Amino acid sequence: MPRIGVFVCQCGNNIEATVDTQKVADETKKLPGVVHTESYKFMCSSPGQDSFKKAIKDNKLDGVVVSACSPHMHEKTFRRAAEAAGLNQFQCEITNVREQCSWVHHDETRKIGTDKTMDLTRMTIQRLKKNRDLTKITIPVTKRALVIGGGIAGIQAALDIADGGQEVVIVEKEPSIGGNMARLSETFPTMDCSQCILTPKMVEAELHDKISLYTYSEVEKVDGYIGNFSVTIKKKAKFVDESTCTGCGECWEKCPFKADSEFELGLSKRKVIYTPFPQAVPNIPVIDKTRCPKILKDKCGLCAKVCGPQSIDFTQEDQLVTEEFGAIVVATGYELMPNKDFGEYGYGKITDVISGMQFERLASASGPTGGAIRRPSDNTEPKNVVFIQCAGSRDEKRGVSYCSKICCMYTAKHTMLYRHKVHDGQAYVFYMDIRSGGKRYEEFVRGAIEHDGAMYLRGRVSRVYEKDGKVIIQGADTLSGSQVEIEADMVVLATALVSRPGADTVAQTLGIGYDKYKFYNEYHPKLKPVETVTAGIFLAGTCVGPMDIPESVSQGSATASKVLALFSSDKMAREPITAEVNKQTCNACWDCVTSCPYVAIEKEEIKDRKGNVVNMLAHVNDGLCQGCGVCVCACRSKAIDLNGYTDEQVYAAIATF
Amino acid sequence: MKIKLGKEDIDSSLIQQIERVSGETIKRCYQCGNCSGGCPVSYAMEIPPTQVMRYLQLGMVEELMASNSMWVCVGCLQCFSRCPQSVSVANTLEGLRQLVLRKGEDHDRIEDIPLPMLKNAPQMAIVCGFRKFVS
Amino acid sequence: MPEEAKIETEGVFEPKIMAFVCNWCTYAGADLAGTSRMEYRPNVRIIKLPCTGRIDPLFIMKAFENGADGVLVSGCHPGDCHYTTGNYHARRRWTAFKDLLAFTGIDLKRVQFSWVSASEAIKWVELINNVTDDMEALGPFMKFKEMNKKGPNQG
Amino acid sequence: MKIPYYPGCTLNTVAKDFDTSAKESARAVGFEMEDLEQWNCCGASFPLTPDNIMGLTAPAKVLSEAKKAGDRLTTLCSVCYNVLKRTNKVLHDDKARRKSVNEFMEDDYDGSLDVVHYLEVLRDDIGFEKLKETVTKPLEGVKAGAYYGCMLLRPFDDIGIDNAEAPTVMEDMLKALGATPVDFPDKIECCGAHLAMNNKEVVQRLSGNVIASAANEGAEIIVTTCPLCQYNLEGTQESANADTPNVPIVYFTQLLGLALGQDAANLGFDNNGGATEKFLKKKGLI
Ligand SMILES: Cc1cc2nc3c(=O)[nH]c(=O)nc-3n(C[C@H](O)[C@H](O)[C@H](O)COP(=O)(O)OP(=O)(O)OC[C@H]3O[C@@H](n4cnc5c(N)ncnc54)[C@H](O)[C@@H]3O)c2cc1C
Ligand SMILES: Cc1cc2nc3c(=O)[nH]c(=O)nc-3n(C[C@H](O)[C@H](O)[C@H](O)COP(=O)(O)OP(=O)(O)OC[C@H]3O[C@@H](n4cnc5c(N)ncnc54)[C@H](O)[C@@H]3O)c2cc1C
Ligand code: SF4
Ligand code: SF4
Ligand code: SF4
Ligand code: SF4
Ligand code: SF4
Ligand code: SF4
Ligand code: SF4
Ligand code: SF4
Repeated sequence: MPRIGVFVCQCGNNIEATVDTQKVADETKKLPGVVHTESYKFMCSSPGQDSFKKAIKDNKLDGVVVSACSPHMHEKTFRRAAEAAGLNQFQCEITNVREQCSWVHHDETRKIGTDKTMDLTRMTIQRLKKNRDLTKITIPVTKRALVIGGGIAGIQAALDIADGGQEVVIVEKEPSIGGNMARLSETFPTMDCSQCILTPKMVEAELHDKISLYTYSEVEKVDGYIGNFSVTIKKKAKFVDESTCTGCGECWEKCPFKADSEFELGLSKRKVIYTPFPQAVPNIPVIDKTRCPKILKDKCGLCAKVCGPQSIDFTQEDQLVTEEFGAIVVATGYELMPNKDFGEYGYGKITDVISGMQFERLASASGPTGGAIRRPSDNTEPKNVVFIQCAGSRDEKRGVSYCSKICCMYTAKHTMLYRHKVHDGQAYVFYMDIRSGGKRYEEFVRGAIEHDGAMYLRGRVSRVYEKDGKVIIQGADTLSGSQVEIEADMVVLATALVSRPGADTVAQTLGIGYDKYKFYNEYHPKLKPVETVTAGIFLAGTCVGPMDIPESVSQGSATASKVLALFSSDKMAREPITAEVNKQTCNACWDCVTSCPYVAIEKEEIKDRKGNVVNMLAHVNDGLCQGCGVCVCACRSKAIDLNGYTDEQVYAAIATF
Repeated sequence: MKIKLGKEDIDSSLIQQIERVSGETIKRCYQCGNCSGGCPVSYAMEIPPTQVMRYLQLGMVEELMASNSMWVCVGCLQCFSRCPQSVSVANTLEGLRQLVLRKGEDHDRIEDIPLPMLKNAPQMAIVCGFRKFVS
Repeated sequence: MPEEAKIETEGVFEPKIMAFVCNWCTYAGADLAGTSRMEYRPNVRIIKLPCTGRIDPLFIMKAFENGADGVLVSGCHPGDCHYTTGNYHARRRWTAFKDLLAFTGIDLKRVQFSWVSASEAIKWVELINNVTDDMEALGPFMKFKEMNKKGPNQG
Repeated sequence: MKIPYYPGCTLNTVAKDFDTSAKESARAVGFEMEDLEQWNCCGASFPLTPDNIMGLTAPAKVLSEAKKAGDRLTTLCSVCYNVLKRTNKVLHDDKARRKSVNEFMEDDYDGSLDVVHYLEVLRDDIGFEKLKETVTKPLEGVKAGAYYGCMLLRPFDDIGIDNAEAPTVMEDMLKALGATPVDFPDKIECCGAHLAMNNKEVVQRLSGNVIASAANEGAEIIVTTCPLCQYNLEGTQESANADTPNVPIVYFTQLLGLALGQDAANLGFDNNGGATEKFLKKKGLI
């Protein structure tokens, strides 16, 4: 027979006003298994808790019910007190008789409140009888973080985690970290030069003794769960020995073969052995194996001859390494929708129709033109430049339905940069709306219009075509209601920001969600913006959706605080509200496996003594299970149950209703 | 111009009728201007395509009916082809024409068509013209 | 049960309603109704579960067997589930469950589904009052009660 | 290979050359166009208002007749093609409208026909490679601008013969014939269409733009698929509009026939005013 104690709280007059707590105590005393009951003025006060603990000890209680305020209020308090009195804390249950009874039933005769309190308390008692002792689950935490993607968001996350004293590995698929920001010229809203503010951070990341850079690398496989991820990383062959290369540049000086530069978006060439840009971090070249004749057909080999430290190694192969991490930050960024997707704007066929990012390169002092604005076709200075906003954005028919959020701002920036470099030039901007929400952003756009003379035309461009060496823009100005035709020298598309190709594969490898545009899903867009539904995996920057540098950096720092909080102790404790499979009754139908939103159920092999697989059964991974209970209802064999909310407990409560 | 606006203008039964006949949802248009930009006869319309949609959003049907826009539209579908919102101004204008023609009011009289035209023009021009201008 | 006896002797029908609610949204919404000192009909008894996805249709059958006149199921709004997709699972399950209900001859109006978020105290209050009214109108649910009197295995 | 063929009113009368040159060329490359036994006017305009069921009945009747002759139907005139293809799609996709139309016609046509343009047959069935081999008189040195207009291309979702913004099917054909296609920006713009009836000013302006645009890129001859385009363009040149360059306007099948060795006398070049013949003579083609 259980020995249960019931404590009915008066909460001063909060409960007592509509519930006769003494009567409840007296009546419940009569129920089987109940050996002690009391009514008390303030259960949560120190004397209240002391008397609670004393009663547990004195009466050798093995279960307690506190009928008081909402469990959201004091469940923790009483469970802790029960534990202090030597009881398993999951043998303490709360009945909500304040928020859901005394406060919502204003019956002065106290009959309604008393009756309902009795009912609810009785249900809790019956449920309690089915409670089992549970122990908090503790998980060891590997204090090492993986950051995937070395753009500004990833760099910021890594630096903040490293400054917090924890080890970080950045996996970056390109030969250098820096991401898209490395391409930018000057940046809104303050117009500081991107390189000037980014390069120091890149170098800091390289030199930080807690940060390791795995450039030219990608994540192949992720196993495990929060605190305990095991990640397989592919380090692509660079054909250069990183430990000896001095970055002297002899090799790429001498390499006789060229290819379009990815970093310069085709605006200039690079060598076959190359670093993507001069300030690359690490400043170590890689050989493009798809183009190097030495690798393809054993011809050339010039770079190896000129390399002083003999760092070139044509025999290098891709390498797979598996490492352990406690947390993962995903910061894989964005790209721009390709120009060829814009039919009415010339399909990328008109050379002088370029993307916003290409304009950044033209305007950048370290770009292909050394910062001079030149049109690609004939290298002349364009005198009339038309900027087309929302190219591909807000266009659910041919592009994406969302607003890319940053292009209004960077277009305004471009018109300024253009006017600063081509004083007699005229910039025209076709826009639908100007979206400049942000600190000092609207003022920035007004500056472009009022100070730098950009002509803003409200309307979408219908068509762009070439005629006699000019680019003709046919559009509308809806404010005057007229058609507009402009003979321009160059057109810049404020192209939609989209997720990277393969973003979905990365998400699947990690087990995180993504939307129809392959941007990653936050746990909660407002209140958990950098978490994912998979515990231990965090998101930063534009892989979540369009955002500018300030927001990407904030997110990078936010993920770092999440990671550091997770790493603040060696072990993580968590509520033992997890599902458990009854190995006797599970018949391996995997209904639970497919229903679990957290991929927490694994197919476990049952082996006989000789090691042969004799059976497959469902197995819940405590690290991943979040305790939602969806699987329990999915299992037709009733072979899976949720600790803390077992069928038995629920039925017991219903039965006494 | 000053307009007085109320719910009865925005959601009038005439607007609903135009939506029904044309099969277009007027409020889908987000006034980007693409149709006006690309319409080959926008220059000759008293109310160009983007504004046609705006007038309807504001319930200003009378002004539209009095303008030449619906009669000048050649039905080239450039507006629909490029509209990011998949709105067809062409269908909308056809709807407006239908409102007139279905009342039995002709826009053109057969007698007014020059004889050489009737003789030499491709049959399709005449058939199509009759469908667009004559009830 | 003493209550049941009382209901019958007093002659006024007070329906008994069992509510299965999720911990994160509706339970918190119901708490908010209390904190705001709103008032609603006292007929409901809440059982808290982590997620509507944990609510087994059999719970509902069991509730009827144990004397409920009506059952209410409420959780987070679609898309707001604390466990991302739990409530979608629940919804899918209930669609199938409704057929079963109809098959057993239970009036579908006796089982009501709703979404109440943590901030929708007013919605909760209205919901409880309405459900109580509905059940009052439907009258006591006798089918299973009679079955129970005969004993569980003779249905 | 025999393909049922819908000529349409205009190709039966003022644009007879379009029809005969196409049929003759078809034979040369290996297919036969068989006139439908029974046909009526398609209505020359696809009813843009979805509630206009009456506008669908004429083309539906054509389609229903065609279905008796086979599973495919080919046409030449852009407008016929547009009207038949779109109507067919409506009857196929939209159950309600199919029902209304069939009830009215006392018919049960279901939209299962495959409506193809002559150019599609050339491209997809014959292939331009094969066409090239069949050419006996390559149109060397002929700089031809392919003018698509509206109805062959739009709306893309319903028609889909080629990219709506940058079509190339006619250029590809011209290349196969040995000509030099000239791309020009206005090749997908409107000629003014039925406004020929009551608004000469608009037609002259739009058609004038098209001709000027083609000439500006170096086109010496303009090729069309539509009798109305041909009429409007040619009419614009003939009118007193001094700015408009005098570029011959021909149907693509006329050049096709020439390249495939048909007798120029039967191709109707005399219909295009003296300019065409003069041009072809200059190029040594006739
Ligand atoms: C034309 C233009 C102008 C702009 N101007 C401004 C401006 O003036 N001011 C401003 O605030 N913002 C500006 N922005 C926005 C700014 O570029 C972004 O906010 C910022 O760069 C986002 O950084 P990120 O780290 O999220 O992404 P990214 O910079 O894209 O970095 C992502 C990194 O992850 C790497 N990566 C991707 N996938 C993988 C993978 N699977 N494995 C390993 N590594 C991977 C990539 O190689 C890259 O290095 C501009 C954007 C554009 C397009
Ligand atoms: C009408 C309206 C509707 C909105 N709707 C939405 C919406 O739908 N979605 C959305 O995402 N956002 C919405 N917002 C924005 C949202 O309210 C804010 O983003 C958010 O509340 C900001 O939170 P905060 O903590 O920065 O500031 P606050 O909420 O202002 O909190 C600041 C706190 O600091 C306290 N405080 C101030 N000075 C001192 C001091 N000297 N010492 C001690 N304490 C101090 C204040 O009392 C206050 O409690 C809305 C805003 C408005 C005005
Ligand atoms: S335990 Fe809850 S109900 Fe009791 S006094 Fe404290 S707050 Fe009030
Ligand atoms: S020459 Fe050798 S040391 Fe110098 S950058 Fe190239 S690989 Fe490195
Ligand atoms: S071996 Fe390859 S990388 Fe080296 S110099 Fe020759 S082409 Fe360049
Ligand atoms: S930010 Fe501006 S330009 Fe970019 S999609 Fe949004 S509205 Fe268009
Ligand atoms: S309780 Fe939820 S999270 Fe845990 S295993 Fe079951 S379905 Fe997955
Ligand atoms: S649903 Fe139940 S029976 Fe099926 S595999 Fe999971 S636990 Fe086993
Ligand atoms: S293109 Fe479409 S959305 Fe834009 S103004 Fe015209 S009808 Fe409206
Ligand atoms: S269909 Fe009419 S409104 Fe649309 S672009 Fe053509 S002429 Fe203009």
